[in-house]
Order: sequence, then structure tokens, then C-alpha cells
Amino acid sequence: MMDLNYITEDLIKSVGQFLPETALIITFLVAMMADILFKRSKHLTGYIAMAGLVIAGFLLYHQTGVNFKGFANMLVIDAFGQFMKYIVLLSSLIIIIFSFYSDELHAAHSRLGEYYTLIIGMTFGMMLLVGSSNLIMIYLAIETMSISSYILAGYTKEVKRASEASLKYVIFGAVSSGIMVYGISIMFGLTGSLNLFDINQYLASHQVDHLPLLISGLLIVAGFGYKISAVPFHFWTPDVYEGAPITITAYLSVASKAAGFAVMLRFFKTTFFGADQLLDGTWHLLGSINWHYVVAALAILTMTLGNLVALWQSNMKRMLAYSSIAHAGYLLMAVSVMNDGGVSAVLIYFFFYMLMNLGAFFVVQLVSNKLHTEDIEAYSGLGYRSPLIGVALTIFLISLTGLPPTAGFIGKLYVFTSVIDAGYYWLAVVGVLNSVVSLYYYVKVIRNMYLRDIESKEDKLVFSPSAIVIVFVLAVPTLIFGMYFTPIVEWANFSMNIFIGN
Amino acid sequence: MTHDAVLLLSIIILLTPLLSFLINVFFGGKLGKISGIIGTSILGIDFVMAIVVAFTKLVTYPDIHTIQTRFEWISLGPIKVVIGYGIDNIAAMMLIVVTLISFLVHLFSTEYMSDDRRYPKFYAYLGLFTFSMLGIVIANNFLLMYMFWELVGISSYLLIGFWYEKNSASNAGKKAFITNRIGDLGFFTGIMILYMTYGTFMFDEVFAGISSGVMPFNSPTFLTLAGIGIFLGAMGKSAQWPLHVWLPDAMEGPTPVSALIHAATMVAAGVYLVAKVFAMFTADALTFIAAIGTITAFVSATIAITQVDFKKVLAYSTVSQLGFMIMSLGVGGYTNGFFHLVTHAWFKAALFLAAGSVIHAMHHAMHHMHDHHTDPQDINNMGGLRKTMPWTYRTFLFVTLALSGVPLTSGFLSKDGLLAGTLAYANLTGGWHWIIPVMGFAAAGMTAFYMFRLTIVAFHGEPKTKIASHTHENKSVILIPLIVLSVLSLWFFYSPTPIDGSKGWVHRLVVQPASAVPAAYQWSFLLPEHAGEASPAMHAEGEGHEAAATEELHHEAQPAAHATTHAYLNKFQEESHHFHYIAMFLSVLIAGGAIGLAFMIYQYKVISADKLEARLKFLHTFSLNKWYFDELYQATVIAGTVALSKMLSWFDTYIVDGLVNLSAYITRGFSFITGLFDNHVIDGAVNLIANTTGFVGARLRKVQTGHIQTYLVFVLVGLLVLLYYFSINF
Amino acid sequence: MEIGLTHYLIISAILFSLGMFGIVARKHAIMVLMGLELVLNAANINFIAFARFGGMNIEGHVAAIFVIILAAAEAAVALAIVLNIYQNFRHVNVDEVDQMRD
Amino acid sequence: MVTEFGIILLYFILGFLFVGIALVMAALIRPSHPNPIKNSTYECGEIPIGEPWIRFNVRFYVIALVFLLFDVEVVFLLPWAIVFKQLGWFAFIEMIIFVVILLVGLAYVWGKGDLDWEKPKPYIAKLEDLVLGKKKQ
Repeated sequence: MMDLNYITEDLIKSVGQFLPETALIITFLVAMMADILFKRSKHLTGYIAMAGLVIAGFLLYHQTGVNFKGFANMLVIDAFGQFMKYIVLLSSLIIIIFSFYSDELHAAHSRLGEYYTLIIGMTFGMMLLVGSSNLIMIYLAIETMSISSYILAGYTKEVKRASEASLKYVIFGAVSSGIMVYGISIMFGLTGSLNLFDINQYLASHQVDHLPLLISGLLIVAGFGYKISAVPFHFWTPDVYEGAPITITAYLSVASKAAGFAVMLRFFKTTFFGADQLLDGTWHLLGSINWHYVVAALAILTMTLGNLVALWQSNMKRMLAYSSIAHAGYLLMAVSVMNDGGVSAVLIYFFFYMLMNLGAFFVVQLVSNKLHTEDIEAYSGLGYRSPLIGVALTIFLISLTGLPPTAGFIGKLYVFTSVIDAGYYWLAVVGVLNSVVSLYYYVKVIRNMYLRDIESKEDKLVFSPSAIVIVFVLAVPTLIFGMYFTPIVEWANFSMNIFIGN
Repeated sequence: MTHDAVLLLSIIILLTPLLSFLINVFFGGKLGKISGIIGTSILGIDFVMAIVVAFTKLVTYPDIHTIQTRFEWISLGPIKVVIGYGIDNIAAMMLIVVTLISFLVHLFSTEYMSDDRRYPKFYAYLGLFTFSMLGIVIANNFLLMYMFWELVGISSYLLIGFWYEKNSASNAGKKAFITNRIGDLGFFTGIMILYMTYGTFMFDEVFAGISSGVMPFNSPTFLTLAGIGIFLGAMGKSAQWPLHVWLPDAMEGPTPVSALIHAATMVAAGVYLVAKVFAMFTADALTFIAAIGTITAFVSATIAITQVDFKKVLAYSTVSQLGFMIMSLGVGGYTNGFFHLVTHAWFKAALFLAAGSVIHAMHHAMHHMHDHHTDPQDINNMGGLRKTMPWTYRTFLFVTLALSGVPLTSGFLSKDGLLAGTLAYANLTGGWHWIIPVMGFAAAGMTAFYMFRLTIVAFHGEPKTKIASHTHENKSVILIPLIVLSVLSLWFFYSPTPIDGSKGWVHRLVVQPASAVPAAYQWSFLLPEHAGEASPAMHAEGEGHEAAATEELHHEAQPAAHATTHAYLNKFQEESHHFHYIAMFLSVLIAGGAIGLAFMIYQYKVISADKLEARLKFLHTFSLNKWYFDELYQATVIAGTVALSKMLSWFDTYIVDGLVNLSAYITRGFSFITGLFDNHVIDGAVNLIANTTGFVGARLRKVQTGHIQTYLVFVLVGLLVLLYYFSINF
Repeated sequence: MEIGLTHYLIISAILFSLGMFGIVARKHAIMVLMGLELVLNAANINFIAFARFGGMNIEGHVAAIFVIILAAAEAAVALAIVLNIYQNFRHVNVDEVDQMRD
Repeated sequence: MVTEFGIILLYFILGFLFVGIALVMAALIRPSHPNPIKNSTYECGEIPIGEPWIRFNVRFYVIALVFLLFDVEVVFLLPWAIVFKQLGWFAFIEMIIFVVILLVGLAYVWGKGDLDWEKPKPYIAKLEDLVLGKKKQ
């Protein structure tokens, strides 16, 4: 049969381009076997996982400049995906390193093997998600990463909060993906295909009813919205972030958000915008639904709620959870303009967001190792008790606020520039007002660290030198990229073209 | 080595001292004495790399003007900031000067500073300083130059005030910093004028812009002003009159610091800056530069004659020599000015290190005798050190000869060329410009005089105190840097003949850059000889002109190197060659006379110093009190500022307040009413916004009930609301 | 009366709503998970119905299989988590698991 | 002609009828001599203790979950088996990989001891606990 031969050929060709993901699968299996065979060694699977991530990174590097559709058009390899995959891999690697320093994880070290293995599983899911161009593939990838993350969120299962977090996460996640798959089924019925390219062609050539398309689109966006914790799909975020181990909280706030934004951008671009690439980077919208406004509405809701509620938090992890919601709002602003400039801004922002957010969470983890609390009050005098850590946390928080001379400022600058370039001045105004609000709760922590008069000032906190080095490996780039950011901007501009199959 | 390798290596050279800084600042407490060894060895490695880079540049690529790279730093739509770094011939030579002296100072300090309890911090600061200085050296644009310029300012502030427990030290640090800031203000203004006009910070692009005929604000006056602004920065760093007052005070810093910063590197930064941007100075700007340099050279030489503090003499001598360099650049003697910078760096560093050696020995002797009151730096407490410290004496004597400009030394080669340049300049311009060579020669004579006064009083004769007789020669760690630096002051390193510096490699490699300034605003004798009239056409080429011009230069530079064919770059060089022998004769005569005078007064006491002092009472006091500059500033600038502020305060208190009070009475009635408005309406509005934000936040968080099912209801409701809203509106 | 696409869609919509109701209203965690299965099966019915009646390709069937598999995997993990909740809380009433809130 | 809804109705009716008739018939035909032992729950001939609606041991769930996962994966084998011949070696290798991955999972479960049926260790009270009244749970 001719047809089957063609499929086989396509498969063989695709497998050749599937190498980074394959490397992760193999790592996953090897790590699992190693975990059974060498039960004694504490970090062996961690090292295997790191090696696997590095190898996957190298293989990913070899895909530079490749534009490819494979597995019956289910997966796409392009520069945009490559950028996001780098972020996913890099943050996974950093998280594994963080995990070596985590006391709460080591309380249950007999199961650490599973932990690292599941991180690899989650990474694999995210890599798939970033490249998915088929709705079922998107669903499959979301589930792959989610299932791993449900377990990881409740990894310290003896802790009540952790098990509660994982219950809330699994129910919320399953419902969201259920809603999404229902939306997918409607989309399938409307357009007759699950493939984004085919859907795009159908939308370009046929008139589709407004309401069903809106329903299915919104239901699918609900699935993405849950991943990136956009309001009103964010409710799980604070509870899960607070309950989960800090490493996993950090991981969820960066990598899974990156994958969510990547698939969201790819979904919008590939599905709802004309396949004719315009040279000036603007996209041409198909159909009657103005997705710009839908996403802009989500953006406003998300950043406003995130920032306003963050004002009241007294737990550092919970505060950072709301802050990550707010950051999702800023990123959604850039998504809402839906042109190449916006994509580039998202990429730039994400790279910097990865550095500063992971850094902040690592400091929280280190402090929690010593003080056994995540209360913001406990940070009083930290600037004197451990000057280096205090300085680093200050850098991260200033960067999260988006003040110069830090990388966060540059990220925000590009986001706002893209929004203003697209003519959405009102959106930019809301964004700036939100940034002002966010200043308050970030600076509150800094004030606690330096300006609060406390007795324990002289009571020094001693951190291991390697941990401090890791903190500064994140803090120094946060500063340097605040001053010299051209390479990242160029890289993002190189990566902003989402491959749409022509 | 390829260009890329050179560039890579130079960035490593730049960053290596930073590594030393980081190590010592973060782990200094744990390292203790090892920090010195670490710092020294890091600088040693740095020096070796600098040699590699410098030799590659000077031997393999001598004719390429600058090996450089540039990259976009900031790109915000139309605003682009391009920066970069590069190595040209003078940068290559400076790399060696900075790293070698820094290395020797590091080495010297392992012994000199060994008793200090902030030993690691000292090395950290030294590393930071070396880093910033190297940054200045390899910058090829104004922006980076300015940034490192400020960094140098900060690190020197830290080093001068290193013994901040001493009030005088911390004051000196402040004085240095503030004085430098005044100069930097000018520097910054100059940079801004240029950036506004040419839209770039890169040296070569600015020069190309100037030579294409574009003028700031369409007026050559502003180009002159930009040049003078930048030169103001150089005046601050290089301690030029009238901003020279900080340098003698900066002697409060540890002596190795004085050797590194206030003799060889940082103060040379100003000269280096002027050399780097030499192409952009107009004739008027150059005249200003020459005048400032001359005054500096003369004034500080007169002050140095009467000082009794060992280091202060050297400090004023440094100021004077820097004046020479600036003067030389100002009259158009680019090569000579830079040559003097290099040779001066070696022997002045040696002089300071020797001073350090003496002071160290005096300290030890005092410590030994439990004497804590005698001033170990006063030369009247010394004497006879020749016998107790023979190696220090020998090196000191040799570099003193070099500084005085005695033949067979490097100082002779450079100072002779420099003075010939001033003669040529005066001859070409005429009129009152003859003052420049006259004052130059006078200063040169005084240099020889005060240096020998210092040598004789401190080293010769009988010990004037018991302390001096109990001094001992220092360890070899202290002597090795001295010897190395004095050897480098021998003539044959620079020229095959001991009497003519222009035959050496320095003159071949350090080629005066073609002036970018259009011919109308430049001295005609500084324009290329054969193309004197044709140059405007050449300038019209615009972009890429600089490269073309330098290439052309090298064609001309080749014959100039072989002095047999009398083809000179420009009229000035030809003229200075003519004046070479006259200058040599004059300077040897003057220096010899001055040295003889010094011996007669202080060694053989043929002329009584005291009587001379009494006879020239007025001049002596004037010189001893440093021309009353500090008092002058105290009385004018500082007192003026204070008086002004007092006056303003008085004005405030009586006039303004009176008026205010008056109107206050009138408005009180209104304000009572408006106050009510303010309190209840305006403040209310502000508070309302803040409280509303908080209130809304507080309400919103109530949504987070903790019940997963409630969350899901909210999700569904949210979805329905979105659906409803967008199905209706769009 | 012909049984057409519409009927299947209505069935699936009812199933979806029932599932959602179960998820939101039932206290017992297992019941919540069962509601979830209803939601997923509603989507499955849609897929199969569209594939059958819309004259569409096999993609619908494949999608249904994938959804079944993932539902099973998810259910397995969810059950394990519910067990863990029981270990910690000694009950599995989702509305009483609310230690973390604002 | 019956409509399609009619067919569904007939289907329902037939279903009810079949089950109902079978139950009624059985009730009519079978002899009825109840006694307590007959009415008790059948547990392989053992005498039942307590209520049948007890909580099952958690270990059953673990085994059941593992079974469920592996069972469902078989769904993928079915479509493959149908077109196996036409797909050739490549698809065969692919399926081998699929099965191997499953096997690694099984090995993991096994290696972790989740398939073992561990009996709980009975608590034997020590004398001092009894004496001091510090009985631990």
C-alpha cells in the first residue's frame, strides 16, 4: 500500500529530527533502571538526569536553522520552538542543581530517584508541548507534563500541605484539560481536522460560525490558561506553589509556564492567522473573532489580580506565586498584540524571567533550609545576617519589579514597546500602573532585609560557598543582561518566526 | 596570532585583575597573607599576556592602526550605542607599562604592607584599580573610556584613603575624588557634545565625522569647546594646574599606591586620553592645552624646590613632569609627549618605590628605637642613607639622573625631544609662544636641582638623626622592583643612540595621527607636509576616511623613520629635528648647571642654604606654601561657596521668610479653608486610591477560599462571562 | 426521526454538564474523579460522533483512544494522590482539604 | 417503519425483557430453602467475619492501579496488530520499543517492591512499655 509506505517514510524522517526528545526518553529509562539497581547512591539519578539534559541541549543545538514538520504534521521544529526548548532544558538543569541543596527533599531521600526521573518526564512533556502542532498532540503533551508535575507537587507526601497541593493540582489540572479536550472535540467538529495547519486552511477558505468557534477556542485557551496561570484559571497557583517543594514551585513557575506560552503562541499563530507571511511582522487575522481583545482582557485581569493580591501576602512562596501570576499578565500583554514583535518580546522576557525567578526561589529555598520558614517576617535583617544572599535577593527582586539596571527592566521595556508599537496604549497604561503596584510588595521584602531593626542582626547565617556561587551565577547575569542585552535580543529576533509550514 | 586572538587575549588581560579583586574581596578574610601571593601571581600572568599582545601588535601588525572590535550595546530603535575595545600602538605600550608596574607594586607590597591588618583588602583594591586602568587603555570609545575613568576615580579614592583612620588620609581621598569630579564634568560635557553631533561614541567614527566637516552646532568653537571639555577630564586625572592640588595630598596613601597610581598609571591616564583623541583638537584647543601644561610644569617645579617631605617632593615633580607631557602634546609633539609618558612611568615608579624603601627602613628603625614622634618622611631627619641602604641609593641616584635628563638615560631621550618640540613650536608660531620653551627649560633646570637636593639631603652626608643611622637595607622583595625599573631607564631600550630619541623604535611606532580637524581650524604645520593644501579634499571623503588617512600616514612614516631622507610627516617634525641639537645642548647645560648648584649648596655648602633662604625669603615662603593654592581655593572657591550659602540662608531667613510670613498671614485665612479642602478632598483622594488598591486586593484574595471546588466554579463562571462578553461584543 | 449528529452532541453536552456538576458538587474525592471521567467521555462521544457523521477522517477515533488512555493514566495518579490525602487527613472529602487559603 | 429512536426504544425494551424474564424464570424454577449459612456472603468456604462492606486493603488499589495502566496500553497494540503485515519491520521495531518502555516500567514497579504483598509486622508489646504505660502505636 502506497499510503502506508509514505507514512513509514515520514516516520523514519521524523525520528531523525526527534533526537533531543529521544535523548530525554532514554535518560528517563536509564534513570529509572539506575534507581532500581543502585538504591544506595543518593544523587546518581540526578547526575544521570543532568547528563541527559545536557545531551538533549547539544542535540537541540544541532537543530539550529531547521524548519521541519514531522510525525504526520504533529510536531514542528523551528527556531521559536528551539528558543523555548532551551529555556525548558536550562531551567530543568538549574532545578536539578537546586534540588541537590534542598533539605525538604532530602528528608525523603529514599525516593529521590523518582524525583529526578519525573523531572525528566516533565521536561519531555514540555519539549513535546513546545513543538506540538496538532490538538491531540497538545493534549497528550500537556497531560505528560501535568501527570509528572502532579506527583512532584506532592513529592514530600508526608507533609500535609504538599499532599493538599497535589490534590488541588490534580483535580484542577484534570478538569482544565477535560474542558480543553471538550473544546478540542468541538474544534474538530467545526473544521474537520485536529491538525493546526489543516484547521488554518479550513478557516481561511470557509466561513465558520462565530459562536461555536468562540466556544471551542475559549475552552482550548482555558487549557493553556491553566498552564500559564492566567486569571480566571489561576486558582490552583497560590495553593500549589505554597504547598509544593520549593524546587518544584520554581520549576512550575518557569518551565511549565514557558511551555504553556510557547504552545499558546503557536496555537494562535498557526490556527487563526493567515499563512501568508507579511514582511513587516504583522499577522493577518482569519475569522470573525478578535483574539487580540480576548487575550488582552485575560492579560489585564491576570496582572491586576496577581499584583493586588500579592500586596497582602505574608508567605514568601505565596507572594512569589502571585507575582508569577502578575508576570504571566505582562507576558499575555505581549501575546495579545500577536505580531512578530510581540513574540520576540515574550522570548526576551522569558529568558530574563527565568534567571530572576529561579534565583529568587533559590534564595527562598536556602533561607528556608536554615530558618525552616518562608514567612516574609523571617527575612528581617537578612541583609546583615548574610550580606551576599541579601544582595542577590535584592537584585532578583529589583529585577522582578522591572527597574533598571537589571534584566527585568529590559524584558519589561521590550514588552511595553511591542504593545505600544501595536497601538494598544491603554493596555500599556494598565501595565505600567500594575508595575507601580508591584513595586510595593517587592520592596517590602527588601525593606525587611535591610531597614528593619532586629536583634538577630549579629546572628550570621552561613551558607555553603557552592550555593552562594550558584546564586551569583544567576544574579550576575541578571545584572549584566540589564546592561548588555543585545545578544539576547538578537537571539530572540532570530527566533521569533513561528514555522507555519510553507 | 590573528586579530581575533589579540582581541581575545586583551579582554582576558582586562579581566584577570578583576578576578584578583573578586578573590581578595570575597575570600580575603580566609586567605590572609596568601592574598598577596595570589594577587602578585595573577598580575604576573597578566604581565606575560600583556607582553604577548604588545609584541604581536608592535612587531607583527605595526602598521595596522587599531586592532579593534565593536558591538552594539543598546539598540532601541533609532538610538544605538556601539561600544568596543581595541589595541593600537600606544595602547600596546601602555598595557606593558600598566601591568609591569602593577606587578612590581604588588610584589613590593608583599613586604611593605605585610604589617597591615587590612592586607587582603589592599590587594583587592589594587586589583580593582589595575582592572579599571586597563579598561581605559583598551577602550576605543568615549563611553567605555568614561566608565572606566570613573572606576579609576573610585578605586584611587579607596586606595588614597586606605588608612582612613587617619583624618588626613580620608580627607585626601575626598579631595582627590572631588577635584577629579570637577574635571569629569567637563569630560562628560565634551562627550555629550560629540554624541549629540555625531551620534556615536567610537573614536574613529567621531574623527571621521569631524573630518567630513560636520561641526557641533555648526560652529568650530563648539568643537574647540568639546576638545577643552575632554581635556578638562584629563586635567583632573593628570593633576594639571589649577586642578593639581589633590595629587600632593594623595601622598597620604600607602607608598606603593603612590608609585602605581600617582606616578605611573592613573595620572598618566589624562595624558593618554589626550593622545588618544589627539586628532580632534583644534588649534585653539591645542594652544589651551599647551598653556596649561607649561604653567603646570613650571609652577610645580618651583614648589618642589622647597618641600621637605620626601614624597611631597616627588609628588610635585610628578605634577611637573605631567605638565611637560601635556605641554608637548599641546605644541603638537605627540610622539615625544607619549614617549615621555612611558619613560617617566618607569623612573618615577622607581623613585616612589625607593621612597617607599626609605620610609619602610625609617619606620623599622623608629620601631626599633621606640620612637613614635619623628616624621619618617621628613628629609631633614634622614641623611647618610647612602651607607646604610646602598642599593636603594644606587637605584635612586640612577633614576634621579634619568629624571633630570642626563644623557645615557631614557629621560634624556624623551625630555630632549620634548623640549626641541617646544622650540620648534615657538619658532613656527612666534610671538608670546616663546614663553613656552623658556618656561619649559626653566622647569627642566629646576627639576634637576630639586632632585639632587633631595638626593643629597637624604642620602649623602652624615645621618641627621639617630634613626637615620639605624636604618638597614630592605629585603630583596623590595629591591628587585627598584632594580628592574632602573634598568628600564637605560637609553638602549628605546634608541640605538643615546643622544637622539627619534632614531628609536618609539618614534617609528608611535606615529602622530593625522588631525581630523579641517585645515582651516588647525595649525598648518600640523597638517601633512605635501598635502597641506590638498587636505580639505581628502577630508571630504567622509566615512572610512580615517582608515585611508592612517594608511597614507604609514607610507609617509616609513621614510621619517630613516632620518637620512629628510621627508617629514609635517612641518613641525622637520622643525623639531632642526632644533634637536640646540635643545640637547641647552638642556644638558641647564641640567648640569642645576646639578652643580645643588651640590654646591647642599653637599659642599659653598653657598649657604639658610642665607639663600633668608635672602629670597619671599620666594621661599611662596614656594614652601605651594603658591598658596590651597589657601586660595579655601579663600575663594570654598569660602565663596560657604559665603554664598550663608548669604542665601540669610536671604531665606529674613527676606524670603519675611515675605512668606507676610503672605502667610494673608493666606492663612484662605488656607484654613483650602486646608479643609486639602485634608478632606485631596489627601482623601490620594488615600482613597491607595486604600482602594489595598481594599480591592483584600477583597480579591477572599476568592482564594482554599476549596478546590469553589475554584472550579469560579473558573466556569469566568469562562461563561468571557464567552458572553466576547460573543456579544465582537 | 433520524438519529443524527445533533443527538449525539446533545448527549455529550448533557454528559459534560453532569460531569461538571459531579466535580463541583460531590464531596467525596472518588466521586469528583468519576465526574471527571464523564467530562472526558463527553469529549470522546463528540470525537466519535464527528468522525462518524461529519464524514471526517480517522483522526476522531485516534483522538478518542488517546483520551481514554490519558484518562486512565490520570485517574491512576489521581487515585494515588487521593490515597495519600487519606493518609494525611484521614478522610477524602475535597471540601475539607482547605488548609491553604488566603 | 420504525424511526431510529424506535429502534433504540426496542433495544431498551428487549434488554429489560431479557434480564427480567431470566430473573423471574429463575425465581419460579429454583427451589428455595434459605438458612443462615446459605444467606451469608460466599468467601471460598470460609466463615465470613464482619460486614462485607469493609474498606479494602490499600494494597489492592496499588495492584489495581498498576494493572489498569498496563491494561489500557494494550489498546495501542490492537490497531497496530491489524495492519502489522503492511507496515513491515519499521513498525515492528517501533512496537518493540513501545513494549520495552512498558517493560522498564514493570521492572521499576517490581524493583521498587510495589508488587510484593507485605504482611504488616505484628506489634509485640515489650514489658517495659506495659509497665511504664508508654505504649507506642
